[in-house]
Amino acid sequence: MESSEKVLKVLAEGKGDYKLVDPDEHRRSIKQKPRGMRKKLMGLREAIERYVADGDYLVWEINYLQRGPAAAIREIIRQRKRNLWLGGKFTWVAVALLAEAGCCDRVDVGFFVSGPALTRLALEGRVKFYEYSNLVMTARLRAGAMGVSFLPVRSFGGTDGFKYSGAKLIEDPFTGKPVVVVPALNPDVALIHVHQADEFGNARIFGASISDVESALASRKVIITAEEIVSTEEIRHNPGLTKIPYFAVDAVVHQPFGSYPGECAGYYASDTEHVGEVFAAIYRDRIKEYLDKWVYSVSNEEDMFSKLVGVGKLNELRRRATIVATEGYRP
Amino acid sequence: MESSEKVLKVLAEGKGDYKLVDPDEHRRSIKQKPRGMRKKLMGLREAIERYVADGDYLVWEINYLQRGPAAAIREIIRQRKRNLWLGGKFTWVAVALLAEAGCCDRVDVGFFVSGPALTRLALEGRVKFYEYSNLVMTARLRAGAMGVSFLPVRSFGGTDGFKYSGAKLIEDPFTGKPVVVVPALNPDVALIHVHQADEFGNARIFGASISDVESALASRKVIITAEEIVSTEEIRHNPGLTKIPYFAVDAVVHQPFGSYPGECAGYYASDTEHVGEVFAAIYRDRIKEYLDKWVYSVSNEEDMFSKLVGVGKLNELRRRATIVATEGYRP
Amino acid sequence: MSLPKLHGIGEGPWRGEERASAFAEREFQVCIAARMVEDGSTYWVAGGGGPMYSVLMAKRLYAPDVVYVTEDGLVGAEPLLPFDPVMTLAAARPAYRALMWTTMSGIGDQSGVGYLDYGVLNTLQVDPYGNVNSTWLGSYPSEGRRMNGPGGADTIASVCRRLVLMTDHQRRKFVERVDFISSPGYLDGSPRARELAGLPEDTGPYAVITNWAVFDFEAESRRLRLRAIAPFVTVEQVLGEMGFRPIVPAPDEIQVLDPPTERELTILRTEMDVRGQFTDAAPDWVVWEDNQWKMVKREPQKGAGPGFI
Amino acid sequence: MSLPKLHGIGEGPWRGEERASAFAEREFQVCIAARMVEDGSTYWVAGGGGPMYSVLMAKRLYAPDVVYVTEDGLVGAEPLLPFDPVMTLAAARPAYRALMWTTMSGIGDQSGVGYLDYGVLNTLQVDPYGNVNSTWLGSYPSEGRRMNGPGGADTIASVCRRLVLMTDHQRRKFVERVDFISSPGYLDGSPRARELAGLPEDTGPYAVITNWAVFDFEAESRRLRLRAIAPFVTVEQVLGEMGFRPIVPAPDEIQVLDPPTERELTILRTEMDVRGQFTDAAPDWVVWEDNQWKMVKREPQKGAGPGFI
Repeated sequence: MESSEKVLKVLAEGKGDYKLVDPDEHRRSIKQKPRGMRKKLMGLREAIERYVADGDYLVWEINYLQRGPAAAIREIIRQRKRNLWLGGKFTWVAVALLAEAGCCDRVDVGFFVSGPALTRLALEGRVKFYEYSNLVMTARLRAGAMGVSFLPVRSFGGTDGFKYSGAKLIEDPFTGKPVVVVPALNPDVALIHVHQADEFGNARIFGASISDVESALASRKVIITAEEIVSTEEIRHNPGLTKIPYFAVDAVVHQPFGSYPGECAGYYASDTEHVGEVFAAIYRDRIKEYLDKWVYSVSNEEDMFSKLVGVGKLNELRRRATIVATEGYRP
Repeated sequence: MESSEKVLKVLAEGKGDYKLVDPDEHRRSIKQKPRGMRKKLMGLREAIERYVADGDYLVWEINYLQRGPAAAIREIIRQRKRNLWLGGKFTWVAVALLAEAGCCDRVDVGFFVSGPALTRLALEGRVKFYEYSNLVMTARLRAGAMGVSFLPVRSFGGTDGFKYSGAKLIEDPFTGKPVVVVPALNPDVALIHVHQADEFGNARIFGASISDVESALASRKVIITAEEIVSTEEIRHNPGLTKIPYFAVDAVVHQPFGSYPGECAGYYASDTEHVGEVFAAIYRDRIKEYLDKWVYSVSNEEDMFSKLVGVGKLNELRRRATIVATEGYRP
Repeated sequence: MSLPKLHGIGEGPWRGEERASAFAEREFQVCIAARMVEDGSTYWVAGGGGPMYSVLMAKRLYAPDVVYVTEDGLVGAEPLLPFDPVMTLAAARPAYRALMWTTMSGIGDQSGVGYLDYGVLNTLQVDPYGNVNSTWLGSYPSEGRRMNGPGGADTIASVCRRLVLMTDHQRRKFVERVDFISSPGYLDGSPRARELAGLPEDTGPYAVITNWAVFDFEAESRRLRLRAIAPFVTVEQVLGEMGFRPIVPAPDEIQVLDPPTERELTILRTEMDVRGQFTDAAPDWVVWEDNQWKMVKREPQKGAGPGFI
Repeated sequence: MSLPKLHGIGEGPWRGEERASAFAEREFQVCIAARMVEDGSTYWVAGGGGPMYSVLMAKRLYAPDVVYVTEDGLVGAEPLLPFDPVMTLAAARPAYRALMWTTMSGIGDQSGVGYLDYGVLNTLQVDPYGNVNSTWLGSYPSEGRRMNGPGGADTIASVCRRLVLMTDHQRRKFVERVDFISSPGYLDGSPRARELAGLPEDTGPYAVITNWAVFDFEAESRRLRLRAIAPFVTVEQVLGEMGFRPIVPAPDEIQVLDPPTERELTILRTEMDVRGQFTDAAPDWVVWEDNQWKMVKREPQKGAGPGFI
């Protein structure tokens, strides 16, 4: 190698805290995970107990309302996890629910529905927010999934978010122009709800998506909740449909209607009334009442469905989905 | 923004030339491409005439022998293109054929089958080689496809390839550790052979692949050759199968057996004898004879198939493919 | 006229179509935005609301060869309308008959290399240089209100060639300096401010469309400039509801926008905003009475409850 | 024994199976490599040849819970054997019944974060620190022969936790300094040389397997160390065919490798190397005669023509 005297200027730095990223450290965690094809089927309660610890950095795909791990988020609240750091990318109501439930004290912002509770928690300093955006958070996860410590991005520069983030503006090593680099993100836990998975964790997702693959590879622990458990034979019949490989996965939970009250594209529609209810709870500062009803007053998902939803409603949601589920959502 | 006095050391730099990358310049090229859904069907000859210019930087997916644009490569040789710069990633025989045909004078190395001709061209200085690897070339394309000028990678450091490349070793802006950054690649032309495309260029690829998507987005001009032309209705019925969006594509060529003599996974097997013939030509320094027979002595692909291959052979190749084409290669 | 023409403005009566006689101001805004959509272009559209309605209406009526993407990985959808509440992204109906389903990174890459011509965003607060706030109202982070964050808007505003902003025409929306730059406009307005911050060349705010007016950005100063007003307001009213003074051309260079057509409204009301979530969320209404436009307040018609999109 | 055990070595007669009495040296090499495969691990295997045959044989016989990936995006295939010539990657038979089809970047990412335990490569030239040359033989770039380039080997050698190299046991293959470092071993052997060059921690060459011997790398010096020899050669023969002297432990610490079993050879010959492309490409053969192993030269048996894989 030609050694060099050159330097690259760091032109500006955000002053936000960020979860320290060292790809070598992430590799040490990954080294501990089993490589063989082990059965990982377990119940939701066990999965959250075993793989979500107080203080963890948590991400989820997509969100509470759209093919998201809504059931897993409710179980985290039910188990009263504490001091989580949330990756609040492309999320609607999850941040507000987890924050008001007392589960988190830090949020990396992409997008979420705010309201009186989050304003109060922010002003009281009980939840600290660091400012990014959906695409920047995705770039951070992508870096984490590539095993590198940062990525250059062409957005984010010049914003006030940059100032309150972990990003830097540096001289580009090739063009010499200013370029923003954002720190990789290696979450402790990713919650991913999928259409189909086998018992080892090979997972299929139908439809467009946000950053399922990036989250799975970037995270130290991965919990898959799945609408359907399919055989590994079925997985092997159409390998092009597998989005997440088994070795990244720690727990597989069979959780039909796991995205309820949200939609799981092609499988069921959202429960429009419930969606209205959770938005109203956030806007009208009644999140605790919402949680009492939908989380704390029931012992688990099955209990919630039988007490508060009913088979008729679930059938209706499936029926409404079939209108558009003509193609593309099944092998 | 907090302004900063910090600098990052450039620890080492490769001394290889590389196609200068400036994402803003690539964006100016992309701005010129039409955005509407225009029909782009044309013949192979026309596509190569219009979109491959002497001096262009050329990439292809996968290679001459495996779901590659073998027909398009032959047409480039037939049209006696000159001074091409080849992205020689994961390729078997294409580099040797193009080099001995006099089409190229620079090659970025990933992998290719070498032999007496390439050694001679290298020693005579008629073809200059810059050293990378398959994954590093893919990272360069990926950077080019992301619209950034470089990517950090965790391989390539310490090699002699690094010395003869455009890579740099810099202080990581976040961890402070040494990290290799490689320059983005924005080729002038990408040749991509696909299973199915519509007349606008929306393209489907079945099976595993190398870097089709990256090459398509990174390149200024994209030529798609397709085994089958399908309707846009069909594309819209299963949007999850689309790998390349129409707006990246300049030409769509209906080219059944476009990967011959190679395999097109799920559609037809390779012509084993022909594969032996082209390898023998390279090892035994008889590439010119191979080109005389398979490229120059025929006026186009149809002529080649009727004079030198025959329907019986093509049917046999299709039949051999169906053994494994049970699933995964069709919608 | 010495100013550059704005696409879709000034062909009134609009395409000779029948003029509507009563409409919500937000409906008017969507129709104006739809007319400004440039056919044969690519759009990156924020999820839901005015931006998406306008591009969908444009595709139906004026710009059939527009292709739009959304940050959930959709390219070129032909969505099944209407959407369920909130289900405007990452759901089956908006994804229907797309040309491609990819991911957020996939759309990020397509936009990064420059395939997306226009971005269309809603904004909570905008300043003379087109900077957008969606993070915090008040003094960050110690006083005021926590808002939703930029979502995908930061990137839409950074990498699309031309950025179109939509906002309600209210004094609190147009501020001399946004409380927080969530998504970048021309930043401090200085030359090459965007490039020096690492953003791609040849990008930036292009137009702001409100329920009362259309603005563009003056090329030299990169400041907001009034270009057209609704037929039911005056220039004075428009300026009176802004927290700063935009560039105001000579009166004869300010065009008067054509009101919605019946056809536009029918599509909007029967196919898109069927629950009234969008229109009913704001009470401002315009009716044609006694040979003039009158502005009135109106109760929600469809009973959509809270104004979530 | 004070040296760390090498997995799969020293259980002779190998698992009590019937011992073969005639085999190609390259067949022997594949069988030894197969036995060294660690069950329950992930492998990144170079396309085709000895590395792939050994992992496939291991999966059949010794390590059913091994999952391997290849750089063309395959994860966990159960390939349909035999392969067509050259069609060992990016083709339907090797891709058969995979768990996942992704891309080169997909495999690059999986390996980047550390999911791949072992890499297995062929090498043209190797030095005492496990550096690999596949670029140029001679004085780069002015004299000598242009070779194929690293392909995916550079990354396999960089990011897998343990790198296994396979090479023919010939003096020209083992050189004091490779003509060109195409894929990194321990570089100049200095402490943290890999980390200082930007490579991940806790990675590097683990073993070299030839048709005559098995080596590992001494932890302190990171230099090649002889660990086991074939039953048909002596230590002196092994060292005599090397261009440098590896670390040589005391004689009682050098194990003797068990010859192939009939079962191993049957699988290799009838399911994998059916055309003899692999075995016939080298004429070195070993037979059991007069109560001893004899090394002989043999004509190609299956008439494979040029030795392409």
